[in-house]
This record gives sequence, structure tokens and C-alpha cells, in this order.
Amino acid sequence: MSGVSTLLRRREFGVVVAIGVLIAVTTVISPSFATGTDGFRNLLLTPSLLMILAVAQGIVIITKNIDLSVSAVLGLTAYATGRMFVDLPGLPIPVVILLGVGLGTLLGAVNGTLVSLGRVPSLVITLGTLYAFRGIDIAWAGGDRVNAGELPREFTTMGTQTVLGVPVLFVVAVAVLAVVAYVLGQTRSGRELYAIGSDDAAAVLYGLRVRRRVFFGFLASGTLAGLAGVLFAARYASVSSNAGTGMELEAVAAAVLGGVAIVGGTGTVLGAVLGAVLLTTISRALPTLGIGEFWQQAVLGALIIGAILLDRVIAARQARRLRSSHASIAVAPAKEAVT
Amino acid sequence: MTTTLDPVRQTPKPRPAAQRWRSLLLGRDAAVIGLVALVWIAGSVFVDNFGKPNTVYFLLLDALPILLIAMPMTMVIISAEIDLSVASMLGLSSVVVGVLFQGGWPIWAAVAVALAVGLVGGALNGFLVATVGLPSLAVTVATLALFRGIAVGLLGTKAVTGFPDEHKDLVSDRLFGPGTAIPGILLVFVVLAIGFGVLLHFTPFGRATYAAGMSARTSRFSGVNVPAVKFWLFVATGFVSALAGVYWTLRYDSARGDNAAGFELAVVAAVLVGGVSIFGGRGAIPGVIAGALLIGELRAVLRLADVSADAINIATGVLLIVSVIVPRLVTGLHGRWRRARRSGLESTSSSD
Amino acid sequence: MTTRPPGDPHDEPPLLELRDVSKTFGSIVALKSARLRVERGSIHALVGENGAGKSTLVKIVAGLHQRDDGSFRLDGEAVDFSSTAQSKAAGIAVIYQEPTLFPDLSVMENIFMGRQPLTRWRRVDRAAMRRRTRDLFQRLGVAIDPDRPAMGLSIADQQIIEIAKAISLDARLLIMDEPTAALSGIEVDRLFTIARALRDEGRGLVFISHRFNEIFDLCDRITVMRDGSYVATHDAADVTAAEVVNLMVGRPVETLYPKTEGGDVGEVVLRVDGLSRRGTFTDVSLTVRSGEIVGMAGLVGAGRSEVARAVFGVDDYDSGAVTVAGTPLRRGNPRAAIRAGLAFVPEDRRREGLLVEESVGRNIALVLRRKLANWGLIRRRDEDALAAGWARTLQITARDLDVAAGTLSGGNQQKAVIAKWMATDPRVLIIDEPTRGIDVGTKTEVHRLLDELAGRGLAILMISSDLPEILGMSDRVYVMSEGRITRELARDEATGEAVMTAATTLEAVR
Amino acid sequence: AGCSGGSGDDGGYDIAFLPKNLGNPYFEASDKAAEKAVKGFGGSFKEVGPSEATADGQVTYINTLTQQSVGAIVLSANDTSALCDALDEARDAGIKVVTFDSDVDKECRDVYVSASSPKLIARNQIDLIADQVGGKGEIAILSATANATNQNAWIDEMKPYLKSEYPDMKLVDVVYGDDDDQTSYDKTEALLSSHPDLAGIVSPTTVGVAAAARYLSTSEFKGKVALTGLGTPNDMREYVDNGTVTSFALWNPEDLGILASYTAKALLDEDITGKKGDTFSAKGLSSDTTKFTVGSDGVITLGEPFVFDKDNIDDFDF
Ligand SMILES: Nc1ncnc2c1ncn2[C@@H]1O[C@H](COP(=O)(O)OP(=O)(O)OP(=O)(O)O)[C@@H](O)[C@H]1O
Ligand SMILES: Nc1ncnc2c1ncn2[C@@H]1O[C@H](COP(=O)(O)OP(=O)(O)OP(=O)(O)O)[C@@H](O)[C@H]1O
Ligand SMILES: [Mg+2]
Ligand SMILES: [Mg+2]
Repeated sequence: MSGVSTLLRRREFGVVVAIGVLIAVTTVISPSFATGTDGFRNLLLTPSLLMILAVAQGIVIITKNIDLSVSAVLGLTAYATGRMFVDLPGLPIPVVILLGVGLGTLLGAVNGTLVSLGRVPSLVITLGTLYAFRGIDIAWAGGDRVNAGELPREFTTMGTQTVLGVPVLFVVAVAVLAVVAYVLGQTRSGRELYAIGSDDAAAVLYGLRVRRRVFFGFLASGTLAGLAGVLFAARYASVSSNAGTGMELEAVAAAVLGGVAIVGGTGTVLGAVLGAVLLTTISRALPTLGIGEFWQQAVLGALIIGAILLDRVIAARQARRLRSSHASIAVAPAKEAVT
Repeated sequence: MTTTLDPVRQTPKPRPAAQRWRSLLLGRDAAVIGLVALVWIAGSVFVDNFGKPNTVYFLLLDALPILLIAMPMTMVIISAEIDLSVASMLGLSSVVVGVLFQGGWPIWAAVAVALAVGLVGGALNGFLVATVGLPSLAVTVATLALFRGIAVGLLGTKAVTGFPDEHKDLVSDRLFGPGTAIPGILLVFVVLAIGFGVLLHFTPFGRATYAAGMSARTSRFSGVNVPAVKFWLFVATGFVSALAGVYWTLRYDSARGDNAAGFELAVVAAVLVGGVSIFGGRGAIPGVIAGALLIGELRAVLRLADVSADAINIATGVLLIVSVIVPRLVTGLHGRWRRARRSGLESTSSSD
Repeated sequence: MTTRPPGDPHDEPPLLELRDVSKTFGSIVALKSARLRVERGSIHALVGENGAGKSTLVKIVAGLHQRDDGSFRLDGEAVDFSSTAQSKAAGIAVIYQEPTLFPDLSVMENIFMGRQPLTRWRRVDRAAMRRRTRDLFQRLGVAIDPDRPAMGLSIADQQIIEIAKAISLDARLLIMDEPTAALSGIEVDRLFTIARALRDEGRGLVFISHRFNEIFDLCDRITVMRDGSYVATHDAADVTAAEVVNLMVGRPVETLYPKTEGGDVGEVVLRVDGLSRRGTFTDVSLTVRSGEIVGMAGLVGAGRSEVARAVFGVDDYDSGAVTVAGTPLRRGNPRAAIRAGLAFVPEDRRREGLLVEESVGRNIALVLRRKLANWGLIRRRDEDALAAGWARTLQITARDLDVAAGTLSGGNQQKAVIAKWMATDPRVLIIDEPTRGIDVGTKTEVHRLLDELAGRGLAILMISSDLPEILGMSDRVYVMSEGRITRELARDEATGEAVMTAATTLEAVR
Repeated sequence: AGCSGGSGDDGGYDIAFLPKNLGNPYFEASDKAAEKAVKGFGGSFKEVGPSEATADGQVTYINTLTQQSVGAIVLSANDTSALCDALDEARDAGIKVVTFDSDVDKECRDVYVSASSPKLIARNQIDLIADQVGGKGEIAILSATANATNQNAWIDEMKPYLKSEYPDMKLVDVVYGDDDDQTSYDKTEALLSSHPDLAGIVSPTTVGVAAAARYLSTSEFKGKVALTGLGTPNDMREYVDNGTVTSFALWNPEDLGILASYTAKALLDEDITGKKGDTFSAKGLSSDTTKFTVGSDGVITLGEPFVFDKDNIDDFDF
């Protein structure tokens, strides 16, 4: 199989095409959509946070788990970041960023511990921590809001700044993607995540450290959600207790849209990220395409259904192909079996 | 070594009824029911105004949508699927009632159409999950967006209000006259609970639901029509969600696209607290009713104690986590304790 | 390399020594006092009836379960594994009874998961992995594409990958729990060649099987277990199969194939006409009469199970027709088949035959749930009575009917599956591998049962890879090869040679 | 028990504030001032509310307050009629009901404390934006939720005023940021990309105007697209300083909270009943006014919106 045809066959390719078509059509209708300086910047900037959450969700879903608490982790770290700037004015920005991300890691560790040590389904645990983390966030923030004026200028400009026309946030998201994609695709521990998602009972028999890996999956997810939280504070420069509400399902939707199977073991974080880009681009493009803003969610829903139907068709085709190539066991000429 | 532990070479009998009762009384359901009572007592003792007829009345009204949707949701989860689109269907049904009512339709006709929409939406979920065979988590996340999107699309963020009093009274009237605790609308739930309880625990369809949840493959090999079972469960869930949407509309006199947004997680939480396994194949209706009541009760107690909404959320989350972790710990400790006891016995006997 | 005489323990400690190991699962005693001693450079057979505790013992050695009591020494040193990773690190490779593959991953990753070759940058070296996988397959004499996903592999292929995996570990102790259960003769021969080579390199092997010819063919020593306890260890040369069976069962077994000759054979009940499914089987026609046991023989992968599944309706087919007692069956509809009087005991008990988490009682009542209902409602009492009746008839061994079916031993699980189908009072029974992985004692019981059912007028289609079983039990034999029926043999024509010739016909032509 | 209206331990005035939602800085400010006022006249104060601005969330809290038999409920309504049944029940139990900021149907409450009149606000907003865009071009409105009573009333007043006074200006779009910071921010962005020729944005909601200002200040539209609305000085200070916004308006939310508290007190004291012409007094407002009169339909008006700009913004801190 040639490189090109492998590329064309990749599930991710379809998403890229969809994004491309969408941007092209929208830009024809309203040129500023992708060509104006702001248009281009927003094209990349708007999806950045969701891209990071999609990577987080992708890691966890590949291990056949799910992390519904990402949005609450994002909210809590975003608020904590803002609070640190207000309450500890002496702290250098990088330290605050690290502490914010670290808080995400900590919350991820809570999820990971409950899921892997308690051996309890992650849907249940992270649904619980979604409530709990969000509750803590609201209890802490109350009606308070950290405003743009209270955050250091250098920090908030980071949220919207561009380097050579590319927003910093987008660069961060792509860097996260590159690192995680490398780890998942090319290292032993990454491949073990796929194995665990594919069949966790087999992974135990195999001697893989399932609990530890799952724990680290959640740790990574928490860390990335924490990073997204810090960046949220930078981008919106204003944080209240409801930051990121509802993004957990968007992150799941992005992963699914990008071909990460909810049943674990397949898909890539690249796909999840592309899913995130497609999802945000759609909701930005719809008004321009003349679809009322209120209908966006409906279109989104229909689209996800389309994506999972497509996955099903692809999977069925592949299964047929595997079956017809089944003659594998055709007994090879009896070679000298042992050398 | 005790002989009772030996594998017995004799024909097995059904477990005696007494033993079955014992395991039922020591079971998960009983624990949740006990907890409901415990919170009740604690609330009555420590919280002013708790335990009055009005508290019960409002508690039941508030818990009703969860109680309603939890019934079919229990069966869906036992069949090893999940439906996250229930709250969106609730919102959609509410909007349908509102839009048609606003358009001059008689309310009963609007309600009928809303319930039909529930059936259709449920059938869409059911078709995609059962017939096409897509994972329900993904499908219902999609229809969550779809139903909610249609609801919001139809009505924007406007609201339709001003439903006629005689219809609103249907949901708010008290069964035994003014000042008493039980809302008449609870009868709808009682009927539904009995219906789903019997369906799940005493009918071939219920057996098929458990079987489908434990192993779809074995079920198919045993002549269980797994897709049909799941399809109808999703249809039922859509229908009951729409019913809850009608209730919501009349109770709050407000048809809005964002009614009950995020509510699906509360329903799932209630079902899981009620002892249903997210992996399917395990769980029962009484436990789920207790689970939903427990959450509703806890919220009422905390609210009356002037604890803010955030703490209530934390409590719900912790309750959910505790409800799955504690049984694990208990079985784990129980096993360890038994092993310890056994090896203790052995060492004494061997020292003899 | 010579085989070390089974000897003086003071001389050098054995490779593996387990003493008085016990293990319970809840109230189920899996092991009471098991013992096993494996020397370097020997192949050790572990035999025992279903539920004797062989697999449990293996899992304790693998670190998957932890023993409750007893001692466990490796090279004379006391060890305690808390995970399979530790046993692997200690040089123990295990092929489990159940294949354990990752369906979404490629075949080669399945083999090397967790220990993939790395490049300098700690990157997984796919090229090296592919190369080593090809080498392994070459040694095993198979040609499986290393890059294809494990999804969709037949059980036999899966088993071969398990074997490749275990061999690639280069372990000093290789434990194989029924590795041959899904393999055909040629593959078994290859496996044995490799096993002997490993022994000659000085490694220790443990081999679990219910097939005596394999055990005596391969193994040096035999340890017999019964009811979770050690019974005896013998040199394979010193005992006969009959003696081993006596030790296993604790009582003499009269005959393995209690076939009633010359029973009444009635009219055709099951008729299959020109059934085809693209890529799986072609133009399969057969008949089964009431009171008749029809055997279906063939090599693994011949497509027998697929035909059976298509006939019963759990799989679809492209063309052809199935009729039961004259009424044509709708295709792809198991419920219609059951209504017409078909019963089907599938080959994969745990995944297709039983709800392993459900009670034995409800498993038995599952198919009949609608008939049990009165006015749409099922009464617990009726369900219990039905289950208890059939449990008694089939002599199922279990603490009570409320225990989960998955906790029964293999043979009892099989009886539970048969019970659930007998409860439907069928006219035709299709039974796929009736005694796969079942011990001798239970095997005879199952055979007697089949004979009795045929005697009562049931039409039985019996698929089996166990040639003696086919020859011993069948009134008539169909032989399949590569998806086609190549031969139909009457009982007196059916010899081992005739069946094997027919089973390999098409291959020979090619 | 408690039908006599708030016989709490603290000497009589048991007043509960129920904002649209918790975590809204506008209500934080007004409720904090209200707390001080209530404590000041010896009452007991509490603030409860839903975390999302929905009517059903408020109903639950009204029910709870009814069970607790508080003396008075002071609320800003998320819906005009949806709360009526619950409020009726509360009033049947002897509880006084004051709405402020956002009203319900007049039959369901005793009095409404209005920040300003819709007419005054609509004119003020349109005048401000017209001034900034030079009286012509496309403008759009970034509102809160689509059924926020007050917002809709203002928008309804704006349209005819715009037509009659500024015929060269055109209202091209009304979008809803749901009083959510992130949504408002994203809606601003969407607005600008779908209307490239937009000259100005009016956002008569504190959350919306702050979010829109933040968006504009970092975009290419800064200084090109005008923005005004109703905002708090603390939120907007930065954008006034950097030139994104020239002027905006608001009344003092603290005054509103204080006035609502005194209104509740007056009801509990039975100084007023909601009849037109009833008078009462309030202390501690930032303006000099102390005497207030109930207008028709039981409406009490605080006053005209106040315009903030570069010159005066630093005099305020809320
Ligand atoms: N995880 C488990 N939980 C409960 N009981 C178990 C478990 N594993 C095994 N058992 C029980 O332990 C006993 C021994 O089972 P084991 O699988 O070791 O037998 P075996 O000798 O391997 O049988 P077979 O020949 O059928 O494979 C059986 O009664 C079985 O039901
Ligand atoms: N998992 C599978 N997925 C797709 N096709 C399969 C699968 N397993 C088997 N097949 C197809 O069915 C044919 C027969 O498979 P199988 O090995 O089950 O045959 P069998 O005669 O039933 O052997 P046995 O019952 O002894 O295992 C294969 O040649 C292959 O084409
Ligand atoms: Mg075994
Ligand atoms: Mg087979």
C-alpha cells in the first residue's frame, strides 16, 4: 500500500477534508472569515482550548475510560490561576502557570486513584468528580469574578497574542498534540494504553500494569485540563465559577467526531484534535452560512451521528477485508520448524 | 476444614427462600433504602422545617422528573447501554408543548404531540443503537446535542409561559387536600414504577433485559431479540423523558429550550446510586427509587439548612463516588476478613 | 541434552515446586492441597477432570491469583508473585486456556506488547518487530500477516499467536493450558516439535490437555489432580491411559462411547439445501433424521461451526434453504429456529452458551422464559422448579442453583447449556464440540446423554474435532473441507482414515 | 407557624435575597449592599439562589424560602410568569414579595423596585452609541438571554426611538450572550465576522459589555467599532483607559440593593402595601434621595442611568 493511499484511507483525512470544505465555503460567502487578520487568528484561536481538552479526552477514551470531569478541572484551575494573581501578586507568571497546571495534575490524580485503585467504572467516578470539582469551584469563587484588570497584562496578552500570525494558544495546543501523539503512537507505554483499551482483561493476563497506566492516563488528562484552565484564564482574561461549563461533552464529541471509538483501543489524538477544530469551526461558520445561531447545536448533533455512522461503515468494510484475507492459516509448506 | 466449603457432589437446589431474603436484606438496595431513612431522621432532628408536609410535598415535586426518567433509564443501563439524551428530550418536549400552545393548540393536543416526539426521538436512539449497532454513549451524546439544538432552535432562548391554571393545577394539586404532603401527580410515578418494576423483575422482557446486559452474544444464541429489547427500552426512555418535559413545563409554567440542561447526569447519578451497574446486567427498581429519593432528600435537607447550591453539588458527587467505592471496599474487606479467619482456624487446628 | 532423572531433591532444587497450595474463591474451593514439581528439561503433563483446579494452579504460578496457603518455590527459592509482570520477569511464560488478544492491535504488537524492540530514541521499532514476528511464524510454519489486526482471527489462529507470544518470551518455564484444544493435527505436530526442542534446551514445560494421545505422545511425567488436590505423579512410561483415568476420576470408567447400536431412525427432521455464504462455506446440503446422531468432521477452519450458526440463524447466509420437519426457516432468525424446534449448543460455552454472571437457574430458564410466563408474568417458583428438574436430570454439580454459572467447572457449564436447551423440548439438537475441554468422566456422561436423547427420537447434529468421538458416536458422518461437504460416510464406512482423507481432499487437490 | 411575617430571632425583618443566579457580580454588589442595609436596621439577611439563571432553579428556592417562612423575598426574576405560582404560594403563607432589577407579572408580587424606566434606559443607550458612530451606520445589540424581561423591554423601546431620531442608523442584529462571559465573548466575535460593516455594538448588560470590550480591545476592530452599554466601572475601567470604549452607563447596583431592602422593610412594617402613592424612606444611598413613592402598578423607580467616561470613571469603585 503506497503512502498516499494509506493517508487517504486514514480516518483523520476525512475530517481534514470536512474542515477544509467548510472553511472554503464560508470564506467564499464571507471573505473575512478566514482571510482578515482577525478571521485567520480566530480560526486557529477559537478551537485551541477544546483541542487540548480533546487530547485529554482522547488519551482516556483510548484506554476505554472516559473523563467527564475535564470541564470542572478546567474551571477550577482557571479560577485558581486568577486567584493566585490576585492574592499572591509577587508570584512570577511562569510559577503561577506551573501551579495551575499542577492543580490539574492533582485533580487528575484524584480521578486516577479512584478509578484505578477503586476499580470503579470511570463514567461513574468522573461524573461524581464533575459535580464535586464544580461544586468546590462555585463554593470557592462564590459570586466572585477575577477580572481582566486584576490579571497581569503579560499574562492576558499571551491569550490572544500571535507569533507570525499564529496565536500562541494554538502553538501550545499543537505542541501538546505532538508530544501526546508521539507518546501514544511510538512508545511502549503509549501502545500499552491502546492494549488496555482494546481488552483490559487480556492486558492483566499479559502482565501490563493496567492500574498504573490508567492512573497515568487520568493524570495526563487532568494535567492537560489544568493547562487548558490556565490558558482559559489568559484568553478570556476573566474567570468566574462557571468557566468551561458543559465542555466535557464537547470534548467527548470532538474525540468521537475525530474517530476515537468510545469503546476504546482505536483512534488517535490527532483525530480528536481535528474533531475539536471541526466542531468549533462549524459553530463559527453556521451564522455566516445563514443558519441561525440557535440551530448550531442541532447541526452539531446531526454531524456527530454522521461521524459515528461513517466509522461504522469503515469498520464494516475493514472487517470484510479481514475476513476475505482469512486464509492466513493456510498451512505453509512444512518448513524445518525448529532451527 | 469445614465441610460446607467443599464442592458438593449432589444435585443443586434453588437457594432456600430464607437465604434469598437474607441476601436481599443485606444487599445494596437495602443499604440505600436505609440511608434514605437515616437522612430523613437526621434531617428531622437537625434541620428546622424539615419533615413538615410542605417539605415532603416540594421534595416529591422536585424529585419527580428524576424518579420518572430513572425508571426506563434503569432498564437501559441494565441492558448495558446508556441514554444521555434524556434531559435534551425533556427540553424538546417542553418546547413542543410551548410552541404549539402558543400557536393556539389545545393543551392536550400539544401534550400528545410532545409525547409523540418523545417516542420518535427514543426510536431514533433505539434505531442507531440497537439496529445499526452504534455505541449508545456516542449516539446519545450526539442526540443530546441534536434534541437540545432543535429545542433551542425552535424557541431561541425565549420562553412560553402562561399555561392555563387548570392544567398547572394537575401537577401541583395535593392528593389529600390542601396542606397535605402528597402531590397527586405522584400517582403517575407510582403507576410507572409499578409498571417498570413488574416489567423488569417479573416478565420475560425483564429477563431478556438482564440477559442482554450480561452478554448480548449469549442472548442472541439463546433466542433473545437483543436489538428489539434495546430498541423498545430507548423508545420508553424517550417517551418518559417527554412526559417529564410536560410535567416540567406545567410545574414551572415555563417552556424553554434550556429546561433541565445538564439534568441527564443527575438521572444517571440517581440510577447508579441506586445500585445499578454501569456495565449492565445488575440492578433493581426499588434500589433506584431509593437512590433518586436519597439525592432529592439530601438536596432538600441541605437547601433548608441554607447550604448553597455548590455544596449540594459536592454532596451529590461524593454520594455517587461513595456509592460505588464502598461496596467494593466492603466486599474486599469481607474477603480479607474471611481469609484471615480461616487461616486462623487452620493454624489452631494444625497445632492440635 | 539428556532428560534429568526425576530424582534426588537434595541434588539440585527443581525448577518449580508447589506444595500444599490452596485457594478459594468466596465459598468455592478451587484448590485444597495441590502439588506440582517440574524439573528442568522435562515436559510435565497436568491432568484432571474439569474443575480439578489445573487452570487455577497455573494462574497462581503466573501471579494472576495469589494462593491462600502452601509453598511456592522457583529454583528452590520461595517466591510470591503479585502480578503476571513479576512471573514474566522471573522467566515464566503462560498460555492461558482462554486466548487473550487485543483485537484492535496488530498481530505483531500483540506478540510484543510491553516489550517491543526499541530504537535509540526509545521509540517502538516496528520494522524489527515485524521481522521477529515473521521469524516466529516461520518457526511455527504459519503465514499470518504481522500487520493485520487480531480482530477477526479464528480461534485456531488466535491460539497460534498465543503460542508465538509464549515462545518469543524465551522463558525457562513454559506453561500451556490446553493449547491444542482449537488446533488441528498438523499444527499440533508443529507445536510439539517446538516443545521438544525447548525441553532439549533444558527448559521446563507444563502441558495441560484432556487428550490422552497427546499427553502420552509429548510428556515425560504426569501429575494427576482431583477436586483441587494432588493425587499422584508418574513417569509417562510407567502408566497407561486407563490408569491415569482411574486416578483422575477416582473410579473406573467403563466405556467412553456408550453408543446404542441400531436405534430407531425416523424421517428427516432437519434438511439443509445448498447453503452458501461467500468466503465461508459453499453449497452445503445435509439431512438429519429423528433418532439419529450425525457427526460433522473436518479440520479446524473447515467452516463447520459457521454452517451450524447459519442453520440456527445467528449468522446470515447468502443462498440456500433450511427446513425443519418440512417448514422452511426464516434466515438469520434464531427465534424462528427455536420455535421450529431447533436447539444449539455453541462451541464457545462462556461467551455464547451461558450468562456467566447469571445464576445457574436463570440460565437454564432463559430460553424458555416466555413459556414460563403466566399472563405475561414469571413466577420465581416455576422458574426454580424447571431449573431444578433439569439440573437433576443432567446431574449438574453446584452448591445451589443461585450460584453464578461462570463459577462452575467447564463440564458442569456444558451440562448447564445442554439443560437449557433440553428444557425447550427440541426436535433437533445441533451441538458444536460437545466435549471440548471436558474431562473424561464428564465426557462419558455427555455421550451417554446424547445417545439417550437420540434414543428418544431427537435428531442430533454433532460437530467435533475429536475423531474418536465422531467415529464412536455417529450414525452417519459428513466431512467438511474448506467450506464444502466433501464426503458423507455411513457408520460402517467411517474409519479414521476415510474421514481424514475427506477432510484434506481439497487441500490435496490444490 | 410564621404567618405574621418574619418574626425571626433578629428582631423582626427576615429578608431573603434571590438573585437571578449566584456568581453574577452585579448581584454580588447589590446583595452585599443590601446585606449591610438589612443588618443596619436590625434584620436578618440571607442570599440564596440557583447557579444557573433559570426560572425553574428559582422556583425551587422560592419553595424552600416558603417552607422556611421568611419575612420577605427580594428577587430578580428570570421569567415574568413562570415564578408566579411559587410566589403566590409564598404570599399565601404571608411572605412579602419584592422584585428588583427584573420584574414578574404585577399580580404576583407586592412591589417592583426598578433601576430606571425602560424609556430612560433605551434613550440613554441609543444616544450614547449614536454619539460615538456619528449618527449613522450599522449597529447591533448584544443582549443577555432572549427572555430577560428588562432587556426585551429596553430593546422594544430602542427600536422606535432609533427610527424616529436616527434614521441613518440601522439595527442589523440582536444576539444573546446569555449573561455568560464566554458566550458573550464568542458572540461578539461571531457578530463581527458576520457583519463586516458593523459600526457599533450596544450591550445593555454588564457581563456582555465587559466581554465585548475585552474582545474588541485585542482585535483589529479596536477603535473602529464603537461599543457602549450598561457596565460597571471596575469591569470597564481598563477599556475606557485604552480607548476601546468612550462611554457607558449604569445605575448604582448597590443603591438598587439598598432600596430593595428598605422596600421590603416598609412592606413588613406595613408602611406601604404596593398601592400607588404610598411613600417610605431609605437611607444610605449614594444619591441624596431618601423619600420614595410607589408609582402605578406598584413600581418604585431608583432614577436615571448615570453615564461614565474617561473623566469621571475613577471616582467610582464597584
Ligand atoms: N475466578 C473464579 N471464581 C470462582 N470460582 C472459580 C474461579 N476460577 C475457578 N473457579 C472454580 O475453581 C474450580 C477449579 O477451576 P479450574 O478452572 O482451575 O479447573 P480446571 O481443572 O482448569 O478445569 P478445566 O479442565 O475445565 O479447565 C472450579 O470449581 C471453578 O468453578
Ligand atoms: N472470527 C472470525 N471472523 C471472520 N471469519 C471467521 C472467523 N472465524 C472463522 N471465520 C471463517 O470461518 C471459517 C471457518 O472457521 P472455524 O475455524 O470456526 O471453522 P470450524 O470448522 O468451525 O472449526 P472449529 O469449530 O473446529 O474451530 C474460516 O475459514 C473463516 O473464513
Ligand atoms: Mg482449565
Ligand atoms: Mg468450530
